Amino acid sequence: MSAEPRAVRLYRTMRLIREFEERCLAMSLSGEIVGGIHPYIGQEAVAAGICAALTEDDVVTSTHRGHGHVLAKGADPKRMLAELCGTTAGLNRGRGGSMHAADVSLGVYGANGIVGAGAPIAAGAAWSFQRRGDGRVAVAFFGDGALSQGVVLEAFNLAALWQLPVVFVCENNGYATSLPLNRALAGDPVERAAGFGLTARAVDGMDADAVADAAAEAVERCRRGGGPAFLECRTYRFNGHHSFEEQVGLNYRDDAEVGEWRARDPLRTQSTRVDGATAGAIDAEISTLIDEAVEFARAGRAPDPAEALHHLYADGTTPRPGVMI
Amino acid sequence: MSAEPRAVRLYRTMRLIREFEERCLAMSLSGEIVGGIHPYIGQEAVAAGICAALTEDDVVTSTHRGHGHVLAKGADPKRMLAELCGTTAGLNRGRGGSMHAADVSLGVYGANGIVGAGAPIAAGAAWSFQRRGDGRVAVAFFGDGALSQGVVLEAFNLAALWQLPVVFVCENNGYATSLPLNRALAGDPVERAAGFGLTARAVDGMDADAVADAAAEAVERCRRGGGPAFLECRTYRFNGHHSFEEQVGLNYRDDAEVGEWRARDPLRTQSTRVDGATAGAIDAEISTLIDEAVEFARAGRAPDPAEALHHLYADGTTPRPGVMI
Amino acid sequence: MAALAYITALNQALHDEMARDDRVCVFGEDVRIGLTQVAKGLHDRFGDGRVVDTPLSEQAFTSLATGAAMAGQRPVVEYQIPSLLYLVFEQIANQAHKFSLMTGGQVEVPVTYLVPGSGSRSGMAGQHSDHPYSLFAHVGIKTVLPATASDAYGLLLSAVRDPDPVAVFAPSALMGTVEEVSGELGPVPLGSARIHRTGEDVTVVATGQCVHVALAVAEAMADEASIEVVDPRTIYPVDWETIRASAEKTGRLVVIDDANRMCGFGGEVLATAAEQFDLTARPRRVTRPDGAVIPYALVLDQALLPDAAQLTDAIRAVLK
Amino acid sequence: MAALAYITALNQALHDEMARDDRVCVFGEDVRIGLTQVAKGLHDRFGDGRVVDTPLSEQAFTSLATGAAMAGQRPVVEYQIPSLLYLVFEQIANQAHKFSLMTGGQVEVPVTYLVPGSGSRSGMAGQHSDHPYSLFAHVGIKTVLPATASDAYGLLLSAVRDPDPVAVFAPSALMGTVEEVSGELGPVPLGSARIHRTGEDVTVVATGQCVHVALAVAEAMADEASIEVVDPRTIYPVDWETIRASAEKTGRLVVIDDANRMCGFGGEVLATAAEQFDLTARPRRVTRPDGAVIPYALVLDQALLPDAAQLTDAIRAVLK
Ligand SMILES: Cc1ncc(C[n+]2csc(CCOP(=O)(O)OP(=O)(O)O)c2C)c(N)n1
Ligand SMILES: Cc1ncc(C[n+]2csc(CCOP(=O)(O)OP(=O)(O)O)c2C)c(N)n1
Ligand SMILES: [Mg+2]
Ligand SMILES: [Mg+2]
Repeated sequence: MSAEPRAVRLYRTMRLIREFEERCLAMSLSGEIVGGIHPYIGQEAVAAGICAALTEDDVVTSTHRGHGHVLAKGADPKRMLAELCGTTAGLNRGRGGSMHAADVSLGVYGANGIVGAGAPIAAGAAWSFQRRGDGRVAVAFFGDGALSQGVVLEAFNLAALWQLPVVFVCENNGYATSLPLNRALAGDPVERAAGFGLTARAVDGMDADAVADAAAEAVERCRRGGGPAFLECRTYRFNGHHSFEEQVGLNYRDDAEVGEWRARDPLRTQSTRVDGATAGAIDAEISTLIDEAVEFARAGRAPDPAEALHHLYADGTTPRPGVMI
Repeated sequence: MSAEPRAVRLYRTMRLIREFEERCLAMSLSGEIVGGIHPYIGQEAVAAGICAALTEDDVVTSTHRGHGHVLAKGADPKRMLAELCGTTAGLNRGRGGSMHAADVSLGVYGANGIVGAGAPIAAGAAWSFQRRGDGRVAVAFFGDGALSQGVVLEAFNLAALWQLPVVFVCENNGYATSLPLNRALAGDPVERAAGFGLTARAVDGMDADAVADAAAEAVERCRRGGGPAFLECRTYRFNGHHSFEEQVGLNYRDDAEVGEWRARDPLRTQSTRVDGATAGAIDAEISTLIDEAVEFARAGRAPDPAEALHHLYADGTTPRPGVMI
Repeated sequence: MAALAYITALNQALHDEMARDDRVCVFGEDVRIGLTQVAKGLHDRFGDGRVVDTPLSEQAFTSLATGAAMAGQRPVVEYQIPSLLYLVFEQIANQAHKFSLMTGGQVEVPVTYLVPGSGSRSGMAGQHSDHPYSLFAHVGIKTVLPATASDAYGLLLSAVRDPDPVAVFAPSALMGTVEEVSGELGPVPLGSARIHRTGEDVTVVATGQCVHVALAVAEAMADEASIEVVDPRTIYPVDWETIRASAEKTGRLVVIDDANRMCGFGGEVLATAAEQFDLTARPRRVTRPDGAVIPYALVLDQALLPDAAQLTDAIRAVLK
Repeated sequence: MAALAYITALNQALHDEMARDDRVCVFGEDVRIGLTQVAKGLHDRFGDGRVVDTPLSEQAFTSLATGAAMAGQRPVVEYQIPSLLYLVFEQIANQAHKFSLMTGGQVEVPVTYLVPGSGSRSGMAGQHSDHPYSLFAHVGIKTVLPATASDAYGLLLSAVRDPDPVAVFAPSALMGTVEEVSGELGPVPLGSARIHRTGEDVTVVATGQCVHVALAVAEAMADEASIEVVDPRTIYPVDWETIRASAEKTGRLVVIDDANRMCGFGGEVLATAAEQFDLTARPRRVTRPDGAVIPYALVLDQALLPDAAQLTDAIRAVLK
């Protein structure tokens, strides 16, 4: 697979995310995925481009809108979908779901339900890498909303101060739920990050090539001990904040704006960089893969309620139950 | 008093703080002030200069090193010292002590034991002033250590975003307890604040005139609706972090450094701006005032232990006691 | 009689109180569009000056509310997730709560913290499903947990009018429920319990959505025992007199409470009963397990929440 | 026999464990100079790579420890004030604690949170005097509260070796105390109580510095009653078997615990006793009042802390 040109690999990853998300969205609306999802559609170039610069040993922390990151880092779509369906074959044995999907064996330290929470965790992994001098890198994904979150700003300072090998990837999709960035942020994301001593730049988040280039540069600098980076990836989510928005309809973005961004579909852009036959083959391959994933997820079994507290403590400490007669 | 030249007023305030602190330090070492204090000696130009730009209607939030701010805002030194001695005649009726001394009637929303905690509280008062359009201003004092505290950075963003009439005054004395700023902060305080869209500048915190000028400018801008400001006041504490340091001796600053800063004593600088006779009269006046304050504080009575939970709830809700037989 | 939805009651309370008292203002994420419905229509009616859409800066806007309260406003702060209260625990427990005592009574901090959607949301998993009101009770924050629409209305009104910080937990499980109410809606005082059903044999103290579980169980067990259902409504301070009177009347006590067992509200009721109530049988509690983290899969989520079967068992145990 | 100071024991445990296990590292404010004594000498011995002086960014460095733990380190994080744990409650309760379950057991988070100087510091007033371990127990964090130097050593060692997050509260009142210890120091397992004094008439469950109050009262009351003093040592998980065995042996139970009353550890012991223990008298607890905020003046501070006189009264009450 690594013999393939980067453009092809990027296309495959993005196509995988797109198909996965479209299927998930449908399964959320039908109730098969109970908590619903935060769809990543439109932002695929970011996950694909960033993760293209990483190896299996590198670590990422993800967000509530995490499917793209988890898949781009290499997680098995079957087990990912099985997780969203709450079955024991899921990545997290059905304990995590969409907002906590993780594959620690691949360095995916999990989606996270709290905005910004992953940034200092990634910095901590990076601290550990720095201490061991093993050249690994950590990446923290987060949205524009996280730029107002104290713990993220604290993490910027620590990372820059200690020159940790961490890349902060801000997926600026313009909104935190209904709040547009200009009513959330005083100043500019890149300037803010630079004010913390981070090497900071903005990149077109709708262009997987551009993201991959910027990521490669930042990641290599980290590996060489050149210190942390901040990348603002300007992107857009094509759908609502959460799958429930498809049902209720909230009115905070105008159609023209959505249309303009949809016209810049990163998947289509990337498809122009791959020859038609290859793209067609990938499309077919992914389509089969996702069909299989759906089948796999549907065939899974629900966990045993008697095991509801399994894994609460790593040493097997057994808590008292809720009723004792 | 307001007919007096500013230089004289600044000198009086600084002399008051200096004498008050020297006496407090002695009383801490002798055990009369039980929890000890964080002495403000060396930083007087900041409190005096900033508060010279404020009226009684303006609000300040202070810090663990708060005596200077409380006095400069006009609190009665007698009742302040009575507070530190834990008597009912204290500003807080003996409930607050050094780290929580407050005189709300003068807009002093309290010293605070948690670093950075006052910044968003000041922003909140400023929000209220803005809403009412009454031209009042809030000032948040905090140390260089607070520049790494998430809630402070969040408050910077909200203040700049909403153009609140708040002035953030960072008293950069170079250390957070034993941690020098260059091992605490990536980048520069003013650039960091500017990265949040705040009008930001540094000023010589050993020069009361310079501080007062900068404060007047920032406060007037706030009053006109021109938005918040950040002032880095470069200063130094002449003594240890806390009075206990006078006893144990911690070794993190070298004597030469302390000596250089002591040579720039802001009180001496200010004394050169006041004619000798006036200064002498003020010195005598303050000396008497502090003697009276000590007498007043010593004469106070300790609160009644039966009233230990008074004021816990504003509506008089009475909590259950610690033992019920 | 009119049907009042729980979520509408919260929204109505804010409308009414904002109209009555100009000092009341609302801070929170997505309050402009009224995402959770609690703030619906407030921005249109009261504007930017009183309904403030906040960036994701929970700590700062929580303390901003404290400062605004000290300067004369009466802020209501909305949080989208119960665990966001962990993020602002310092600002509530160590700042807002302590100013009154620390200043020797110089200042009041009338802020309301409102969580619409506390407890499990079925499929929102570990970080979105806690019910952390016992933490607030422990540190001494006035804490309410309304079980019905009229109580939601009345308790939220009282919370906003209270001179101290008050946390209002509105359980996710109740958001869509409807109560038949008669007469005018009005404030419900903090610290007063509500007896939902009288009975002679067992007292069930039930909180939040568990009130409805208890009422259903009481009905289903009507042949076996006469069950009194008491809702404390305020988790702190507690209306101990009403609870005690009921428990001593029946002589038997079961608590059902959707919080972790260890050091939870259910435990406090049992502890106080042990010290002070005359009972004829051991009391019981039905709670989440110790230290529970709610897993994603629905069957696991539900396995950890107190339910009717457990309550039935507990009631039978105290009747033995 | 050798005299071991409590604070030295904590420091020694860190020295020994860092020497034994290269993965152990320390984060905290002023740890380089060992301001609180807990980290004394560690920086000189283990260097910058393992002893990290942090800026005042409690939230970030707490979660940094989580990330480092997930990547294979075993961080110990020191906090200078108990209430700083409020500031990082999200990072501990909602992140570190939940990863094991949420990931379905994919990852361990072996972090130790160490608070040297919890509880009242006599004159440090409202924001520096809380004793918030019950909050940690409620959410399910393993929580220890050593009462003696040897327990401080042994429990801290076990905390650092534990695969889960553990909070260690070292009461301010004990820092300067000394224990006569014989033999080798070693780990003390989490979840095991220590019977400090055997007796036949009353069981006093005492925590932290209250253990010493209980021992003094037991001695002073020796003519009146034979008092057994049990220290749970671990606030969560609790060694219920030892407590139950003692309480059922004596038939009488009093708890003394320096935390707020409502939903505190003392209440949990009483609640569990009410459900499960066979007692011959009502149990009692001696605690701080509900929702206490410690005032500055010493006489007020002390008035709110559980003391010997209150314990004596409570013991007499259960003996009646
Ligand atoms: C700290 C925190 N505050 C609020 C929420 C509720 N919430 C979930 S996602 C979201 C918006 C996040 O916006 P952004 O960071 O831009 O990410 P996006 O959803 O656009 O991908 C909010 C407010 C949360 N989960 N965590
Ligand atoms: C959030 C927080 N972290 C840590 C402490 C403990 N502490 C008290 S003062 C202090 C240093 C503060 O430094 P700085 O802000 O520069 O103020 P200075 O003492 O220099 O005036 C520390 C670490 C605290 N009170 N609050
Ligand atoms: Mg966004
Ligand atoms: Mg400083």
